Amino acid sequence: MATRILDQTFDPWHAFAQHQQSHAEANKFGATATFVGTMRDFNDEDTVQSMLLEHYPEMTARYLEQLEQDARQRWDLLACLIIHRVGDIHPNDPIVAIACWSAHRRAALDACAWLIETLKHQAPFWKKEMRQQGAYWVEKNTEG
Amino acid sequence: MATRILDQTFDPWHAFAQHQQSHAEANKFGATATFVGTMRDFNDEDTVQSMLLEHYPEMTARYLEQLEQDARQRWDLLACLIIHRVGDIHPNDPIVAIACWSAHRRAALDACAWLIETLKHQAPFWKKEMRQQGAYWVEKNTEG
Amino acid sequence: MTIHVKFFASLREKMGHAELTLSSAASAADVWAQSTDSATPPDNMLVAINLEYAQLDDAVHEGDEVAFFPPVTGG
Amino acid sequence: MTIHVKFFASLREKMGHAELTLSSAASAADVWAQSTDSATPPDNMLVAINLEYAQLDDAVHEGDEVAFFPPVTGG
Repeated sequence: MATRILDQTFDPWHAFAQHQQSHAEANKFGATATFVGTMRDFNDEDTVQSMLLEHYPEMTARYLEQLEQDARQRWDLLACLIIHRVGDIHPNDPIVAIACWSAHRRAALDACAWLIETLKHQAPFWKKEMRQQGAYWVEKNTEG
Repeated sequence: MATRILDQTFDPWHAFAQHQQSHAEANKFGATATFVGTMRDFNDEDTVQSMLLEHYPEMTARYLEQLEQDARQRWDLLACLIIHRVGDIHPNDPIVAIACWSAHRRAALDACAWLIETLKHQAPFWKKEMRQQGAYWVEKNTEG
Repeated sequence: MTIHVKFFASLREKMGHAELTLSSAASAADVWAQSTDSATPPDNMLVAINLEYAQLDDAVHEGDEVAFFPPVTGG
Repeated sequence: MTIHVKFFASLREKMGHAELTLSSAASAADVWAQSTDSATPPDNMLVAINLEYAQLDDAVHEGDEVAFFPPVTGG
């Protein structure tokens, strides 16, 4: 399983390149789709200085693996990578990075879009934003 | 406009990272969606040794710019990058790389999927595959 | 019988602690009631039993881990 | 009057040349007919006039660039 929960910032492009080299069967994959979610410095028109990402370690790890398994069952993927940050996060830091490798484009694109959508609604992560007006638990997902 | 036609191989992950640094308004983009199309060493169950990608330079350049403009009109993108190879291409070489940066995930994901689909059906590029059984002009797009 | 109870995020802060242990409970609702002095659970509260999403009226058994948390907001 | 004609990919190979010039033509169909000794155009052939997709019966004018090519297969 290629799922990682990191408490340090990371470079998603480097992670994709590395994973592709070591895991995607060379010469077999024709399509790669990726999604990176990055922390912005504003939300609801308020400035966000930093964010604390809490998780439920055992359940979260299990959920990310479950997501990868489900995606691989629904689509013909040659490789899949899911990385999610926890802990202290600052504007411009990547929060989540997902990549799907497949022979043809539809599988990679659809699996990647499904993974980020499903992760957002199911994986046990919670964001606490440190805003100008004080700390604020986000309790609703943006609809895209 | 951030569209490039290259006659040399390139590293899509490096290109995305670089473009993001210099073009995506830092702290404003929350989502990045990318697609990379890579040359495989087989097609129609025949081995493909290499490929020649022909284009119509003036029309192709104009078309890629048009695609970017159309995507920016349909979706709220903060940055967009389209790179396409021409010339001699070998298995494992990236052929096309597309990246879309936006505040929210839906715009980046939808624009990226639309761009690769529309590019495949409209941009003037032609693939000639050097197969074991001889040179072969691809005249049909795969349906994904 | 031992039931392990966990709270996360805003619920953890509201409770003032992340974990506690109960010596007996019939359902997740019962776990909640015992843990909170029968407070009304928030409308959008989520429940997990042994790391799987569950319902408040699901039964709990010896050694189970029962978690309560607000809607998830990762990604 | 000068019309610039271009062929790409398999059509270029079939024609044996990438470009030619005509001194007059009324439509893209006329350009095709003059360039190919009135060969039947392939069913799936695409036409561009001045770098924009066009139809065979579209008119052409002095200085226009008319291109013929097979279905595109980039990406």
